[in-house]
Amino acid sequence: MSSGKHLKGVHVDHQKNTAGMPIIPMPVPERVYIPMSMHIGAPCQPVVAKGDHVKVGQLIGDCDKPVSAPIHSSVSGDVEAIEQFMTQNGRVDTNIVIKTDGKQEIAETVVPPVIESREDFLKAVRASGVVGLGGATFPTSIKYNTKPGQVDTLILNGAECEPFITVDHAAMLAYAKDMVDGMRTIMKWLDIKRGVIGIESNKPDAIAKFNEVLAGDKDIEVLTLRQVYPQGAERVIIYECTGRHLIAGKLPADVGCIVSNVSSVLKLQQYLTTGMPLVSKFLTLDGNVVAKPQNVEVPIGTMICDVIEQCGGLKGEVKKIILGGPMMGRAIPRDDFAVMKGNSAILCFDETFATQRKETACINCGRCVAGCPMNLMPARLSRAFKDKDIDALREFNVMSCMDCGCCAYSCPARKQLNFEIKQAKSLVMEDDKKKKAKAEAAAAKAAAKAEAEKAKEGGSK
Amino acid sequence: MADKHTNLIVSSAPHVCNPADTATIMRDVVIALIPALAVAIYVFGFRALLMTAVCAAACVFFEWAVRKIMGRENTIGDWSAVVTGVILAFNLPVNMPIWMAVIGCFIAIVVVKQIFGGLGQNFANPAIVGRIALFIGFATPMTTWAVTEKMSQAIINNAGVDAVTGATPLAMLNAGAAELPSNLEMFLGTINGSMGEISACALLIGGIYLVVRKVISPAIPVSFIATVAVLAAVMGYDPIFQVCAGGVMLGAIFMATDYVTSPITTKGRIIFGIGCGIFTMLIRAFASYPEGVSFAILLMNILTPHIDSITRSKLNGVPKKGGAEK
Amino acid sequence: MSLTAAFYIVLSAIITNNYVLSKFLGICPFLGVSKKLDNAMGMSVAVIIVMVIATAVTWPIQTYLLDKKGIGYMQTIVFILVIAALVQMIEIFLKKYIPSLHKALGIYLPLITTNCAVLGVCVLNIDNEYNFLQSILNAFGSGVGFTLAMFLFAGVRSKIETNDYPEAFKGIASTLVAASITSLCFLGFSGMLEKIFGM
Amino acid sequence: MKKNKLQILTNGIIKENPVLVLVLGTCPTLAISTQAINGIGMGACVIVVLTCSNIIISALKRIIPDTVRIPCYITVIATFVTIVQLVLKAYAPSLDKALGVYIPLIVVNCIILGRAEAFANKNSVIDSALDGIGMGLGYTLTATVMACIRELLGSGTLFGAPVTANLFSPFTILIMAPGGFFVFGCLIALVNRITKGKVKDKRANKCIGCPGAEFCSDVNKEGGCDNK
Repeated sequence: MSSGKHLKGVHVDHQKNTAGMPIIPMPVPERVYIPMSMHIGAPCQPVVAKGDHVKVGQLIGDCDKPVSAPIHSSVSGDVEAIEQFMTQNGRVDTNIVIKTDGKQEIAETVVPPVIESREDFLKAVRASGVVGLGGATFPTSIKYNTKPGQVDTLILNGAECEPFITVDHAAMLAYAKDMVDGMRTIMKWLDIKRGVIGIESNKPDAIAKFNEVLAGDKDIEVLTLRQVYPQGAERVIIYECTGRHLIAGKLPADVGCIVSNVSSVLKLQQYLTTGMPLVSKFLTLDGNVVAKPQNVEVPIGTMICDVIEQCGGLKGEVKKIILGGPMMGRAIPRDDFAVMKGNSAILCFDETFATQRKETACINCGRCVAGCPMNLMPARLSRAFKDKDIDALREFNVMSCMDCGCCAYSCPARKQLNFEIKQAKSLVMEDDKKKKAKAEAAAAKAAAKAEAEKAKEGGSK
Repeated sequence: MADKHTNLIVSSAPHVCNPADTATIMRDVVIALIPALAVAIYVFGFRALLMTAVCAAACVFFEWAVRKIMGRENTIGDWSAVVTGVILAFNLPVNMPIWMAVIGCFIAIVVVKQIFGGLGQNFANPAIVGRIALFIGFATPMTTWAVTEKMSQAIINNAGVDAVTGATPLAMLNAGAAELPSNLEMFLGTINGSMGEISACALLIGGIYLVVRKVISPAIPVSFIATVAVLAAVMGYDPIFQVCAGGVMLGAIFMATDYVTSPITTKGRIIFGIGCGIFTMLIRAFASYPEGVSFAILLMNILTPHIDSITRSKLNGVPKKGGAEK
Repeated sequence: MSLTAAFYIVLSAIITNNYVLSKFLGICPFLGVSKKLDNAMGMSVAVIIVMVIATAVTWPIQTYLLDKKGIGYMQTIVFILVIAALVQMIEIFLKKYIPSLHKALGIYLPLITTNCAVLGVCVLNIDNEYNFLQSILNAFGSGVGFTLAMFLFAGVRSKIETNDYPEAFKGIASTLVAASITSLCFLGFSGMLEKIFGM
Repeated sequence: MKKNKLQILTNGIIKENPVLVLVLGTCPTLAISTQAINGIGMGACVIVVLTCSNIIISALKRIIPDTVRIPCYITVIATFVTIVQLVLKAYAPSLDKALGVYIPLIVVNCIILGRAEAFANKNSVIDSALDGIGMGLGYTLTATVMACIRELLGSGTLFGAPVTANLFSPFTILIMAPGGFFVFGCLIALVNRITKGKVKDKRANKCIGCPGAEFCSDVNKEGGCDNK
């Protein structure tokens, strides 16, 4: 049910060099380093100690805060250390270092959960350790915990709009049936009537595959999305699938939608049928210095350098490594970081790709405005940021930016617009905080005054 | 463990960008101006090429010199000075004294652009201000139009006693000349006038190239030209003659579409184009100057900030209210 | 006086003989208060009001008082005092009866006393030998012309305010160059009214 | 810090040039500077009015009540303007015609009111007279220089005598309104460049010279206002 209207975006060269490649499991590395914070929300605490023997799928980290997801061992072996060091996010985090024994024994706890009610289902979702695997890493159990009747559409996000990445595509081809089953289960327990699978038109084989699997299912449809970046962004795919606008500060559930990445649903379904929680990730390994671009299944916690090494190594000097796609992915300073739940690609590039773009003056060409899916005016925001004009930033809706990078991609002056807007957002948030604190202080003062007066009155009586 | 790589380059996303940058855009504009230059050389001879080259070189020189004096980064690599120079040359009569053209270049680059901080910060189109300043400052040389044997018979017949200079079709219309060039001649450009504006056909080819290359959006040219045509029809003129005459084509395709001085949203651009068309026809019909394109564009340049503020893009999903988070 | 003649006076004061951009009157507020559109419009409205009222008061004074008594040379002294007093009175009146308007225009009114456009329009009305109605129309047109110039220039300034100017051109110098370019476009309309109204 | 007499006199010529540094009296400067002779004529009128009114105001500073001082200043100034006007009409009718409405407008020229407020009502009669002459000379100098530039380039003459008019066509736009704004802007930029950082301090003091200062609510922290 596309409304015929579309959100704006940009055409990005796809460069899907690994398209059509199956996902090959990677050999187990010597050691894995599993960080305790691989999701948005409270970090987990280790529930194993140094010297413990762990098996694949065994719970090693958990947290009693609701917004979190448990963490499981991706290998069998011995806990060698529990240490603090920096993860790929640039944060210092507790890491469980496991020396593998190569046996990959499966833990006894890995048994399919028994689900009889909505509550059981949500519990199982949490136990699976699944988070938003598209990169957002928001705990899926929280996302699914909506008010009954609030959500009418489940959207399976198979857009994969970033260049280079093809893992979702490969996963869709290999596991379409599991994904559809997963959707049906979710729709059953959360009482969702309609399911939509959104896939960009550059993956006709995946679309055909789903149509074949669905075989005329009336509740679930496959929607072909245009080949425009960023179709896979939550707000864009919701609009394309339902015609509803998700504005800043609202959750998809507020407009009656749940959006889940194809691999999130797949991993959830695998947990529901086999009991194996999220312990490995599908990754695309690509870039112009990668010797053998391919799609691999990697145990979570594997060092990125190990992944590169195990998969054929490099054929040139690497200057830039990006985790995720080139549009929104993060460039990392070194490659001895562990693979985490939210990663979907490792892209390695040489100098030609890594050169910094030289910024020139804005010529007001309007390409950033024409490319912004949120209909913002990035050039204006950039100016307001330069002037530190917080009122103007608010007036031009800086908080609605979702960091897709379309503006900076299309800017002929090579301005890092979304980076500036990101900083502008934190500027506004700081200001909000200050204002809130001020208002609270004033309210507290007023309350104290009222209290004092009351006491005085009471005293005088 | 495998070899580690450290000291990798870290930068903010996105890590890829569109191949078009300011220099390629400006270069495309220069390419789009070539057909009009070819017609100018055909009609006026070698001097058309000389004028264009001198203006382009002067603009580049002034850009370089001023940046040097101000101690700022050299920006001639962005080709914008070349564009200004060529467009300014196209706005001048072919027999204009060279030194006057150079003054125009000085005004365009130094006064209009660099005093305000350089590319992207000027509020008026440099070439237009350069042209208007020359037009008002040197009225006679700016309105002395060469007549060559390549031109339409109507123009040659209408030429003055010296048979070397004559009036532009618009001035002929204003003066009530008995015989006007045919619409085909107007379209092809075998008429006299400023160097680059004579051939609607060549300018149109350039414009189509720019639209195909996505350098300009058709919003401004289409609304500008359409408004001129409609108003001409309403006022009782021949719309095709009015559109092909004078600087409408050159202005609509190359000067009004200057990014820096036109609105940023499509809606704003349409308003901008319509405004240009209205003022052009008002000045043509009523003011003491036969041609009003540059004044109209300058006026709309000045109005652009206001147009931008009333047509700012609305946030998605927030019906009928500009500021969602006010 | 025909309707066309009336229109001619008003439009010519707005466009071709714009007080700010071609007669250089009222430059101080033009440069000073045009930074923000709201302020520019507040000032402009105040100027229109004061111009019209000042003309309505000074014209009879000149015609029926000074000229009759043969002391036309007292014009300058009388006019400036009348305008000063008038501005004070308008302010007091607004403060008492239309406080909201006073709040909006209050800070601009005192500045108007020394706005040469107001005194200029009063004097020029006499110099041009306009009759009372023509004077009022001219005053109104001049005020609107001032407003138009302010409106255009406020937009320009909002755009160029945060520019990265060369050191020497920071501040008023670049503003003047911008004013120069703005006044350029008004020249395009020269001769237009004469042709439209057949004068 | 007491300035000596010479300093008071020369102060207005460059350092505190009323037009280029304090940006006062812009309207008449722009309007009349199309011919060098007008610059000198206008300058002379301003010197006379400024000096006389400075003397009178300084002499009467103890008598004039503070609350009504502005109207009193205006009356004094207007009186001298009228005198100048009558003198011009009688002895230099062509100049009177050229300067036109800008002669009566000297009344509202902010330089004069500004100096009355900023200098004359605080200083002795002699100092005030010197200040008036200095400031007036500064004004004359500026107006004349600007008029020379505009006349020479815009009509190819100087004081009415042809200089380059026969050699090449003059750039007539300079004697029109846009040229006025432009030349004025360039002169200010030139002075900015010569005086460099010092200019800012002077600008901050502009409120003293601004007749609207006492009503003005736009005063910012630095003591200046945005109305520059």
